[in-house]
Amino acid sequence: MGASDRLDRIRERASVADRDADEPTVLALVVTAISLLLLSPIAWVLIEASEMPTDRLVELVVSDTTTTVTLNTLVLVAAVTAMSVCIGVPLALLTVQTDLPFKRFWTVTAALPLVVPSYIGAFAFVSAFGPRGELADLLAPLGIESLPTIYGLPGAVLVLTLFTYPYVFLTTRASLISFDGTAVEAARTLNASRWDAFKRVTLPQILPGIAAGALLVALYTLSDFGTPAIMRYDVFTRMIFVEEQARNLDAAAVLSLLLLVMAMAILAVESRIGASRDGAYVSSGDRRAGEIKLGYWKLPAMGFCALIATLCLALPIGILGLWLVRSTAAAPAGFVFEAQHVTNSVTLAAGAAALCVVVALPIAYLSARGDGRLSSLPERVSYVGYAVPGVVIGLSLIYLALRFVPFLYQSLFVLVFAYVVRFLPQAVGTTESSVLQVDPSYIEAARSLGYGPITSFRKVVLPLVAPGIAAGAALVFLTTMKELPATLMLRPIGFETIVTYIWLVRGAAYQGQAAVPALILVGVSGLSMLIILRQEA
Amino acid sequence: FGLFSNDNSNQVGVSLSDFRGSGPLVESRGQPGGTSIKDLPPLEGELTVYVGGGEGGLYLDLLKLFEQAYDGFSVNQRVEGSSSLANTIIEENDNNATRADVFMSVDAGSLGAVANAGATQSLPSEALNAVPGSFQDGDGRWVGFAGRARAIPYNTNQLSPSDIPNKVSEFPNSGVLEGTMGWAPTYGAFQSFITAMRLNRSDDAARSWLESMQNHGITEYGNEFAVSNSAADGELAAGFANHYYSLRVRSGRQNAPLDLYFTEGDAGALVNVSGLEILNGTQKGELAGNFVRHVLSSEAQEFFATRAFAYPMIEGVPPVGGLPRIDELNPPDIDLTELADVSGTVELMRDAGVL
Amino acid sequence: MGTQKPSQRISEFETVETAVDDPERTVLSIDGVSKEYGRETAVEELSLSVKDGELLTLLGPSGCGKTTTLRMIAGLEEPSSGTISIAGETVTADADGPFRKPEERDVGIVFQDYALFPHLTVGENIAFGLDELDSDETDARVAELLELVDLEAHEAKMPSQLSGGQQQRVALARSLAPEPDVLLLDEPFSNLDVRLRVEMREEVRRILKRAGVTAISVTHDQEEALSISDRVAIMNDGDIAQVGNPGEVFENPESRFVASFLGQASFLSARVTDRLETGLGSFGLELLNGPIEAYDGAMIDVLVRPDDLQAMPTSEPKADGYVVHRQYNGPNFIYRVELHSGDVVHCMHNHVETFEAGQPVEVDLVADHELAWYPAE
Amino acid sequence: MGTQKPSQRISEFETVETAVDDPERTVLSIDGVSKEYGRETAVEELSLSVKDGELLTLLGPSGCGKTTTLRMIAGLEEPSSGTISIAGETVTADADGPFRKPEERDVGIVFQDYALFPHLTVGENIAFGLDELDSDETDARVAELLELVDLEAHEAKMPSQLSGGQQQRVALARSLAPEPDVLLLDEPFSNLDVRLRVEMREEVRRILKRAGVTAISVTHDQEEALSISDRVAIMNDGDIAQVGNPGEVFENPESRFVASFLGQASFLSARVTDRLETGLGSFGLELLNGPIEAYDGAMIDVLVRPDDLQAMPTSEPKADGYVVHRQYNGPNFIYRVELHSGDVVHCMHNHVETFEAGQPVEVDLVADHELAWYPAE
Ligand SMILES: Nc1ncnc2c1ncn2[C@@H]1O[C@H](COP(=O)(O)OP(=O)(O)OP(=O)(O)O)[C@@H](O)[C@H]1O
Ligand SMILES: Nc1ncnc2c1ncn2[C@@H]1O[C@H](COP(=O)(O)OP(=O)(O)OP(=O)(O)O)[C@@H](O)[C@H]1O
Ligand SMILES: [Mg+2]
Ligand SMILES: [Mg+2]
Repeated sequence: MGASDRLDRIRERASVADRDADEPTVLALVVTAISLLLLSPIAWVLIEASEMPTDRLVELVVSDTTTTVTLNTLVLVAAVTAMSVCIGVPLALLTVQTDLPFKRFWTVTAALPLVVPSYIGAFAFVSAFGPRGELADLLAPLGIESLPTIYGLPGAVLVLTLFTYPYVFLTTRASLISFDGTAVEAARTLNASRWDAFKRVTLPQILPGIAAGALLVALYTLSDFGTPAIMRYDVFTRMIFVEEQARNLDAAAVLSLLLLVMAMAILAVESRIGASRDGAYVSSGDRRAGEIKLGYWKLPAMGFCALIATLCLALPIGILGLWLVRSTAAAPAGFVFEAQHVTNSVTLAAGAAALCVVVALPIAYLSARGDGRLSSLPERVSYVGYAVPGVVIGLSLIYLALRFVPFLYQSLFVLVFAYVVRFLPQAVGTTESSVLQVDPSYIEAARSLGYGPITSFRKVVLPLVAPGIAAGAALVFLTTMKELPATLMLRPIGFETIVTYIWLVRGAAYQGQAAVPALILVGVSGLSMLIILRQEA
Repeated sequence: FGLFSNDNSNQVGVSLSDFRGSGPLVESRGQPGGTSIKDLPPLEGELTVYVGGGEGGLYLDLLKLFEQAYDGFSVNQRVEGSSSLANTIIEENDNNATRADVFMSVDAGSLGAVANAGATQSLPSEALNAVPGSFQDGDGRWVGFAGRARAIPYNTNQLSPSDIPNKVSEFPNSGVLEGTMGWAPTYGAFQSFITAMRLNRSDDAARSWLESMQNHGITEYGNEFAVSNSAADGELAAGFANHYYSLRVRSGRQNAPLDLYFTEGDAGALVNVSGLEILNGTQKGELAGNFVRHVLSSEAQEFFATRAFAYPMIEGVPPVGGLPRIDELNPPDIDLTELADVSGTVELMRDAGVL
Repeated sequence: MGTQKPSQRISEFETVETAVDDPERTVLSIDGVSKEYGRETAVEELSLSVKDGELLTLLGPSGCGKTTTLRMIAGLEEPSSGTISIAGETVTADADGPFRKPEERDVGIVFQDYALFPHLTVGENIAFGLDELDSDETDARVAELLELVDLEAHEAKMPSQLSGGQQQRVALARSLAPEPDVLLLDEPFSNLDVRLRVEMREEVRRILKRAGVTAISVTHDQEEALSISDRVAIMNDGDIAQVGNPGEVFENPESRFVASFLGQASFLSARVTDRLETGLGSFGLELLNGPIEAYDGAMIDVLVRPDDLQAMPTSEPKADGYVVHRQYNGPNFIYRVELHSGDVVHCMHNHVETFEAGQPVEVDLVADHELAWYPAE
Repeated sequence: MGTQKPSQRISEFETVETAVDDPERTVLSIDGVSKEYGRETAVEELSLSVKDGELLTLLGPSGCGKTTTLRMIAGLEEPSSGTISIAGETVTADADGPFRKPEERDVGIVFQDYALFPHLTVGENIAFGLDELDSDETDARVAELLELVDLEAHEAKMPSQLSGGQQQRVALARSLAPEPDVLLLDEPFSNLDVRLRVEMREEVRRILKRAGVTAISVTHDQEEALSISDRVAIMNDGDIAQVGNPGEVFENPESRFVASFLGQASFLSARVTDRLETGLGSFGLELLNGPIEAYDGAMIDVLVRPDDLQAMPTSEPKADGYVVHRQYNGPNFIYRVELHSGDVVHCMHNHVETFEAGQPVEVDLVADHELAWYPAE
């Protein structure tokens, strides 16, 4: 049976299977409660924004800066998203559908850039390609005086693309892996060439997968502050940051709302592409399409993979290595990097990953198995937090925690909650697609064998979606490891992590001291990336 | 250090050399004057300090030294951006949930904001008395412990001091500075500089200065260390930055062609301070007061001078070599607490298209 | 097989009587059940009852509601109206109690696509429903079932390592393990090749009979329905068109629909006078089953199947019609003959005699049983 | 149908001759082709040739390599060794040219699981291969094909909105649209119910013949193979066991395997002397086909099918064996009889006579054709 056909049947049957009177209500209630919690940070934004006098509000919203920066932001988001697709999709195709030599290796190198925090990537790029950077130093004796500047839009796009395209790579890869290859074969027997078949058959069906990755890239770009700041490109998050610095919280809130509007627009665009989720993103086909023989293209293809790996992995790691070697001054006593920092980071990230998984499961389940738009609303809602800059989440949670749960203020609970708000969609996405691949007749079979819905779910569905859950957990884990602004604002007193340490020493211009923790960060996150890739195999 | 070994002093586990930095800029400094920590009551108990400002990380060293000095003293600290922390403190104060005893910030604006929100307690008079009036709050709600002068770092290969006008207002008219300068407008200290310009002159003057600087051609950086570094690299001929960034660049690269120029009597010569305040909700007012006095001790001041290259706040501790003494500088006549009005500045800067 | 004693084999005919307490007891009764999906009615006012130990087959065209019916019995769908009782107890919502969920019914189901749990071994799949037994008992029961379905060697394999036929047997064993009152089989043999299909269906019948399980099996293979069922129910458009034992249904289909669904049915139009006037000549009325008197003078259609007719090559003037199509199916040919009267009939012939298309033929009615008939439409 | 003239219908028999230029021309030839997957050999040294306009059916047990063979013809798999030529041109890699990709061969394929494009409507699916036509021509051709497969009303639907049978017809129309030289059908009717299956297969045959398309169809339904094919190839274990026209293969299966795969075959063991001594008595050697002389004195197995034997109820002393099983299949019963000699045979009987199990019977050989036989194993 064809992939989409199967999927349709699954949806249709599942909506019926879950239709027992009480369970969906319970599930829907739980999910509604979770969604409200997830949206709670927005409450602060609204309260704060409403405190702004109308005249100032109007002035702010229509100011030239707002317009320019909005435009800048949209240009950046569009460019990064487009470039990520241009890099992520070919890499996914190469590593899934061709006879590229050392495929496993290239798969790993293509996915790994995700573990490099983009601000570290940006520093590395500036050190390497900036005026008076390492590259300029290397080239100076050759008489090359100036390099094209990497600051501004091109640099920001380049750096953000290189460190976020793996989202597209991973989701596209997943679509391709579960894509029913017979359709391509059918197309080819109908005289479509490989390229034709790709364009007319594969592409429309993996589009939702590409869109899902592009969505993550777009929202990440929208909410990122560090990279554009380092690359000296003026975007919305910088405006928010400036207002926050100036303690104009009302203005920061208004700007955050504008940012949210952009995020909603992006979500809406993605929904339209993903709406016909008949695609292979969520279904598993019967036969893999035959391998594409690269022939003469093998070398250029490997060159492409190697180039990306060099820029995204070798370069930042090399620069970190240089910092390490060059750091002469011994660290002052206040800057001792301790094993505790690593333990703290890992514990936090693991906690966030675990909680995200628990929270993602009901949302993903409802979205995958529910019928109608309403049941996938919580899934959409989960993306909102992802699009909000960490600073805003931090401010908001300080405000909310102090007022409503003072005993939790400055506790790890609030911090982990912030991570859930920010990174949940990553877990929801992977969980949802693995739930969609579980045939609902398994539940029916279990129930006809005498088990209640919950037991059936635990005994049958859970073990089958476990790999998807693990992948989601790993994604959350590695993004939490990298998260800075909310961590800085919400961590308990005296609680330092790898990234807060890096922030501290960078702030004091002890660049060399940042190298070791940054390398550890990349290493630990790299391990979690291997989990993601292993579950695909 | 015989000076510190008189009998009635308390026993302290650290010596002056632990506080003092090293390197060429610090060589051949004499004994600092002022009150030694040995003459202060010992610090005893646990203190929670919010440390605001990225390079405030440096201050952690000082806290460590105090902990080493007294067995019974320990510090819980939280380092974060100073505005961010000010927001947090105000929020905590509004909810009667103050977590910290002392706020130590690199920027008087943040101190002022917290003070204006009514979140502070009064400081011990010994502390206030040790510091010149212009470097503390008029109402004694905060006190400076290290000065940070605005300065013009310039590349000595490209410019000589005589090329640079002695008023920032003249910069847009200077041919040699055209298209060769850099600034970091998102950085708090720069915004304080603009605030000072507004206070010293007027909003309109500040706005038109910003606009004409842009027309003159200026490169934007993320922070002022980068500005100073670029001036040393020759990427810029000159820039706007706090003075100590240049010293830090030079301490790393001894032969860097970088020097500092100070304008006169205008915002360009603003001396902002890092300061301290005791927070409203603290149960440990006495310990906090004593702590403030420790920060103003001769050892601690020596620390700021030699490690952070800041201007010490007490008489008897000179700044590191090469810097003009603080009384040789000619700062504008403004109340530093008023620097808290950053929001007006930000709006103005946005208006001028800088932000 | 060749080595078993006849006496042993006879028991295959008798198991219904031996394995159940009271073969007359109604185990499953469905009363006026309907199921609507939105505006579409999948099952409409369906009533059916199945006796203890009986094997009933549901036969019907695609989309007629067979699967929906099974799913309602299993509790996987709730009927829009009507009552279902299993072992004397009402399982649909009524005054005495709420809708009984699948896990609260003693009903096993073998899904069309097996639905084996892909993460469990064959043995674990079979043991899945045995939560009330201790582990020794479970092992024993699993071993017993593995033997029953002849998969002893495959206990430790994963479902994906089995062929389709083997998977189907595992699904059967899994659903039999908890000894359900009623077993439902949804097209259990559709994915097997002929040889395996014939073997498996006999095997399943034997297993069911030995276990005394009441079963409803869905199929769209007429031969399968006729050969293994105790009774056959023909469904059409959400309702049961006819139910009865295989011979009854095949020989006396109550409607044209049922007739056309079983065997390669043709209809011979005839006028009733005191005899029956057809395109093949005139016959005595005793040829027909049931009372025909009321139709005196009317047109009726007489059901004739290929084996009821015989075609003989002849020359034009004596011919009843022409051969228009020839279908070879191994033991014989089936010729489609267009009669001069306009009727098209099928005649079966042993394969030694072959006619070419266009051959004029004389067709004889050679039925040795009464023929069913329907008023002309 | 009933209204067509005989003359028109006759053409169904003749289309092979009328629609192709030279029915003797070999369109597809497969020569010593093997396909290995890792260490497993799916197809081994297979040779086969198919003539222009011919409809050949591949019949064989699950996993014997049928799908693999079709895929190699379509160019979806590259053979490990051997040569395939289509329309006189070698399409496997050789001195004259490289391996020809699927899109470079004029081969259409209807996949076992249809492989319709889920994102395209029925009409768009059918039009997929028509990229050389302008839009009017495309529309016209699509309309024509929709009519052919009787789906005019469904042009705008998505595949997921169609029933299984409808999907299959769309797949067929899609592959016919670009008028391929060779059409491959992988179990094209497996998901249809009997009535629809019979209708569809005749329809497809008619379509293929009218278009003069050479076709290879895979099935595991023996009746389908025998009734629609020009020739049947029985595959076993990666190789072709026998190929020939349906009657030839059915009546003279060259091996026990082929025999047991077609019809409900039983084997009667016999000793060859100057006569043939069997559990049913002694017969003249002329009963057998092929020269038997070399086997004088040896044991052979004679192939008997249900319609070759007739069982008569009798009393113990005269009986040849006992009835051990009865299978009803509508027109008749098939009895399984265990002979005293130990052989188990199947006898077909018209359903008016029924025996009970355990009934002693006398079995007569009533075959009207020579019987195939095999040396005893
Ligand atoms: N969940 C559903 N929603 C809407 N219509 C449905 C649903 N399930 C079944 N139907 C419709 O109900 C009718 C009966 O479906 P059912 O699956 O019972 O048929 P079936 O007899 O099992 O057919 P088949 O032989 O093809 O399996 C069909 O018309 C089908 O389209
Ligand atoms: N890609 C593959 N990798 C390994 N083995 C394969 C592959 N494809 C097929 N086989 C094996 O080759 C053999 C022939 O497979 P094929 O699909 O041709 O069988 P088939 O005759 O079409 O069977 P069915 O009737 O079940 O469709 C099988 O044993 C199968 O397991
Ligand atoms: Mg069904
Ligand atoms: Mg196959």
